[in-house]
Amino acid sequence: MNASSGAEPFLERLDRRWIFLTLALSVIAALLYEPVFPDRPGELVRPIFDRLESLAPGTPVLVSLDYSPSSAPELEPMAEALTRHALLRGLPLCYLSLWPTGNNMAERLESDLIATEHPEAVYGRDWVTLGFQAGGELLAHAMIDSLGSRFLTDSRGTPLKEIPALAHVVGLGDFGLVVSLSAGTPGLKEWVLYVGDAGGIPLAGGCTGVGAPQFFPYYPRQLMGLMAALKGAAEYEAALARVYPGQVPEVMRATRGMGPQAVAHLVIVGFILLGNGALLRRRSGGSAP
Amino acid sequence: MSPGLALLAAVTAALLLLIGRAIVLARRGAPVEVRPLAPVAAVADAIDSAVAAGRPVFFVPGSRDLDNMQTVAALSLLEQVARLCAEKGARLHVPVNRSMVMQMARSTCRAAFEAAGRGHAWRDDQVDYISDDPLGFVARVDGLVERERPGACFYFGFFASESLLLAEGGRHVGAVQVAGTASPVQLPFFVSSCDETLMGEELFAAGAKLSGDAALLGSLRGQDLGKRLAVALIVAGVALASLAQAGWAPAAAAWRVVSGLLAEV
Amino acid sequence: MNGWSVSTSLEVWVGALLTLMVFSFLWRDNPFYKFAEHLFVGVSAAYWMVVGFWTTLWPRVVVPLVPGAVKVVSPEAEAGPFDPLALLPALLGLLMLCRMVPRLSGLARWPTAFVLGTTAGYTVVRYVRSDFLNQIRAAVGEGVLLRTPDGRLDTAESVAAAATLLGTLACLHYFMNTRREGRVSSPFARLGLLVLMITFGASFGSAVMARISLLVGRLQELMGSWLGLI
Amino acid sequence: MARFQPRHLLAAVAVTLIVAAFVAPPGGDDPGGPAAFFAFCDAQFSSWFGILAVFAFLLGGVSLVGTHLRRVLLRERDWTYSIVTLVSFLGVLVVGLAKLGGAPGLQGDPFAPDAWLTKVFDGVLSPLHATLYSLLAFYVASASYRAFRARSLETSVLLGSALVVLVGRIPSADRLTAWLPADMAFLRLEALSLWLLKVPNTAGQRAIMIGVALGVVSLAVRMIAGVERGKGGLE
Repeated sequence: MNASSGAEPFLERLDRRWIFLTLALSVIAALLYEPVFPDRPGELVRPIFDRLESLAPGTPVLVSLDYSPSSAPELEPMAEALTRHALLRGLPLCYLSLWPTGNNMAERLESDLIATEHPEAVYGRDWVTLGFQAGGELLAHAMIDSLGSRFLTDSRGTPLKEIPALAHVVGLGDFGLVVSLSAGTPGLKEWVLYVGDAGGIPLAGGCTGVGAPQFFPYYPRQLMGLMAALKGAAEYEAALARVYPGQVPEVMRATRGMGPQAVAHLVIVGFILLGNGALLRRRSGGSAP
Repeated sequence: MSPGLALLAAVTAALLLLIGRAIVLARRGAPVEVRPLAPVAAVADAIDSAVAAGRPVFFVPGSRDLDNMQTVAALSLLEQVARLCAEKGARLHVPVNRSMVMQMARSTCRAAFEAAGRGHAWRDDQVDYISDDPLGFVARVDGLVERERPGACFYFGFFASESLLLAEGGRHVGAVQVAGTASPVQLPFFVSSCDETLMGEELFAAGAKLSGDAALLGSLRGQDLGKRLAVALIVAGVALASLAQAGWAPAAAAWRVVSGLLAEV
Repeated sequence: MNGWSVSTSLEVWVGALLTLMVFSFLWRDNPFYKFAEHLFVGVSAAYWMVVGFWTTLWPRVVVPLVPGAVKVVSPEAEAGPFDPLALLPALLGLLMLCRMVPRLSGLARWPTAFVLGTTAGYTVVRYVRSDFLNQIRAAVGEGVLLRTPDGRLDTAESVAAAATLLGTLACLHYFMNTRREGRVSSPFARLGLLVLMITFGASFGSAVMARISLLVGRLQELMGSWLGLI
Repeated sequence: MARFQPRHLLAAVAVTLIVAAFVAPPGGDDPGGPAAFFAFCDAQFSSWFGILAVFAFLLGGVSLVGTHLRRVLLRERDWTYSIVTLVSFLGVLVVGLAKLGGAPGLQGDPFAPDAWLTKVFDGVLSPLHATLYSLLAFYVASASYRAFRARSLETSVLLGSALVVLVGRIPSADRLTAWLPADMAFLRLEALSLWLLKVPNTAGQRAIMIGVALGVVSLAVRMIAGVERGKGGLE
């Protein structure tokens, strides 16, 4: 299968440096002028947003922060969007993680977002951090029946019984929704196989762009929703901005990050169409431009 | 031994026997008619065009060590490429990024050149160790490619994001490029930048097809028998699961056992 | 876009200059790139050798064979027991170094054989489990007659499951190495190749975003911490 | 029996590890008797590989220094840059092995925050790593410009699926196909992009992985049986 040789006149033999220059300048311009591309929640993201909208206030939501700083650029905006939505709807948040780095990912959410945007939120009532515990998929599976079996206390040493946010929670089934933001293993795949399938518990996920293709087959039977890469986060932010204008930051992190991405994708798609346009013109007997 | 492990042992044994038996039969003369593979034919043509243009041949055996089977497959291919280079008088350059790969590549190439009667034309430093760092390695190879302007570039073995960095470098100097890797994530980049690409399993079959060795061709038939086994298991499994879904009780019971077993592997 | 406030940190300047040197290769090969390239090779080769020495050779060969050596790194530590087991890998290692002595270079074949043996031995079962059996289990899934939780036939998902199954079988057919005499490549195999082309196009497209974010990160470093433009 | 050759050692080690995966599976309780030998091999051999790789560094280092030293002494092309490699290689080797900058003498962690080696990594290696990676953004653009051409059915399908996914990644691009009537909703950009990544992409990946597993087993059998070529390293 021969994908790319064959002599073709001008536009096809375009010096690749024009492509490099165009891409560099467009991304630089996007970083300087920060264009905002309005987005709309897609088929995979809307179910997660609708689910949180439909939960009765006081129903706790579990967010598993299964990522490290190197994947934070793609996954942290998702955690921030879910946190904002839960706090606005009065749904107690419960952070835990299958990764050791999960603890400081939770701390970043507490200091960078909850403390600044929702100072009224009270630890223990509006959110609780259980933190990291080893065990990966075995830990997740064990929590189906009893959260307390593995987490005797929260990350600050308070016994679970004394935490109002988890007052009605025995096992994972008592959460309105379980979401795993996953950069690898153990992560969303283990949550699907060991919790979603086994426990019949409503499960949603967030993943990096590279990891996304492996999770699409799970939708919608084993995964009720999926935020894939920065675009998934931007779509959730778009839904938040539309339903809660004024109560959330005007331009949130993923939406701002999508500026250069959108510009770069437009440039690449543009050049692909240009190359094929030249090919069609040559094939239809027209002289090369 | 748990049932899941027993199933795994049975399937492993079945595959080892299928392939072993196919090798024995082929060595005893059973004919093996092989489907032609475009990238395999392209290897010899690429070396010819490099020799005609008086330009060197580059061979990169992946970016991982001897603990990766794709690296071992790449070194099998290196023996064939070295043999062709010796016969055609091509200047072979093999940049590597692991010391053990360097050592094995040197002895493999020297053996191939000596077998082709041109042992004197081989110098060990044609295989040069650059750095264990995959990106430091790629930065160096891209520089070498840009300056030595090889006529043919071969990238076989395991590659992470080095695939596109190498393939675009070689494309820029107009080299004929043949690649081969087993990682589904990197194949799109090789397919888009190289003239021919060995996809997944083909990396493990190309060495056999290039050598034409009876035993190796036998192993290809063994691989095909393995695929027929996979197809049979899939079709049977889907049939059983679908019957169970359609509500046929005995199928449902059997499917529960089978899916429970599969889950334990 | 605020004004310029150029960084004064040496580390930021070194990083920015090295970044520009590598980017210059996109224009063409030049002395700046050659410098960055040769620096990269020297520093990275030495760095990984140091990592190998202090994380593998020292704790797993030197200390077990010379227990007192542990005091060199942490004076207050207790000297552990002498562990003869460490002699085996050390011996294989020395045999490998015989490659440098022409007369003894034949001995280096033994450690190479050992390494190839471990690679074959460890890989077979791992691939049969995760890439053969688990992928067959995924291909079977729950069959092709899928039901919604309330028992109705889920046509959309059933069609998707059937199409995925057909695609997998077609691709497997395409990968057949041998064929019976005279049979020209079948249309089913051609379908398999088309499915593979869709696979590569889709995964190429979905990987672009990750590559762009690498460039965005680099430009933010240059325009932000170095030049203070953003 | 013929003299014990290296390829017999290869076969013995490989078969031992394959059997060990079943006789002494990792995580199982500590087996007694013969299984203990297999458990020992399974645990130890992979760590021995790591040790051999470090021994081999000496061979790589000698080759690296030799190549660049020869280039300097013979004034070959770009010999001045080889000085940069030699100086930086030997410099970092000394800084790292002697743990300069950290605790006195050879004490402490070679990768401690204040060690010079860490400064070398943060100051030189990580910007070079990040920049090499970022070249991929440019090469993805030039590769897609040249390769995604409707020349044959195969490349047209490659082009089509790449374009659908790429355009699908542009925010609110689904407005382009929102006009499609409801019963043709599956042709809408977002649905098509999801379908491509869910059905054919999954089918292709599964077939590739099953095939690779068979290729790996086949290569292992050829190595164990001693018929595999490329074992020049064992001649």
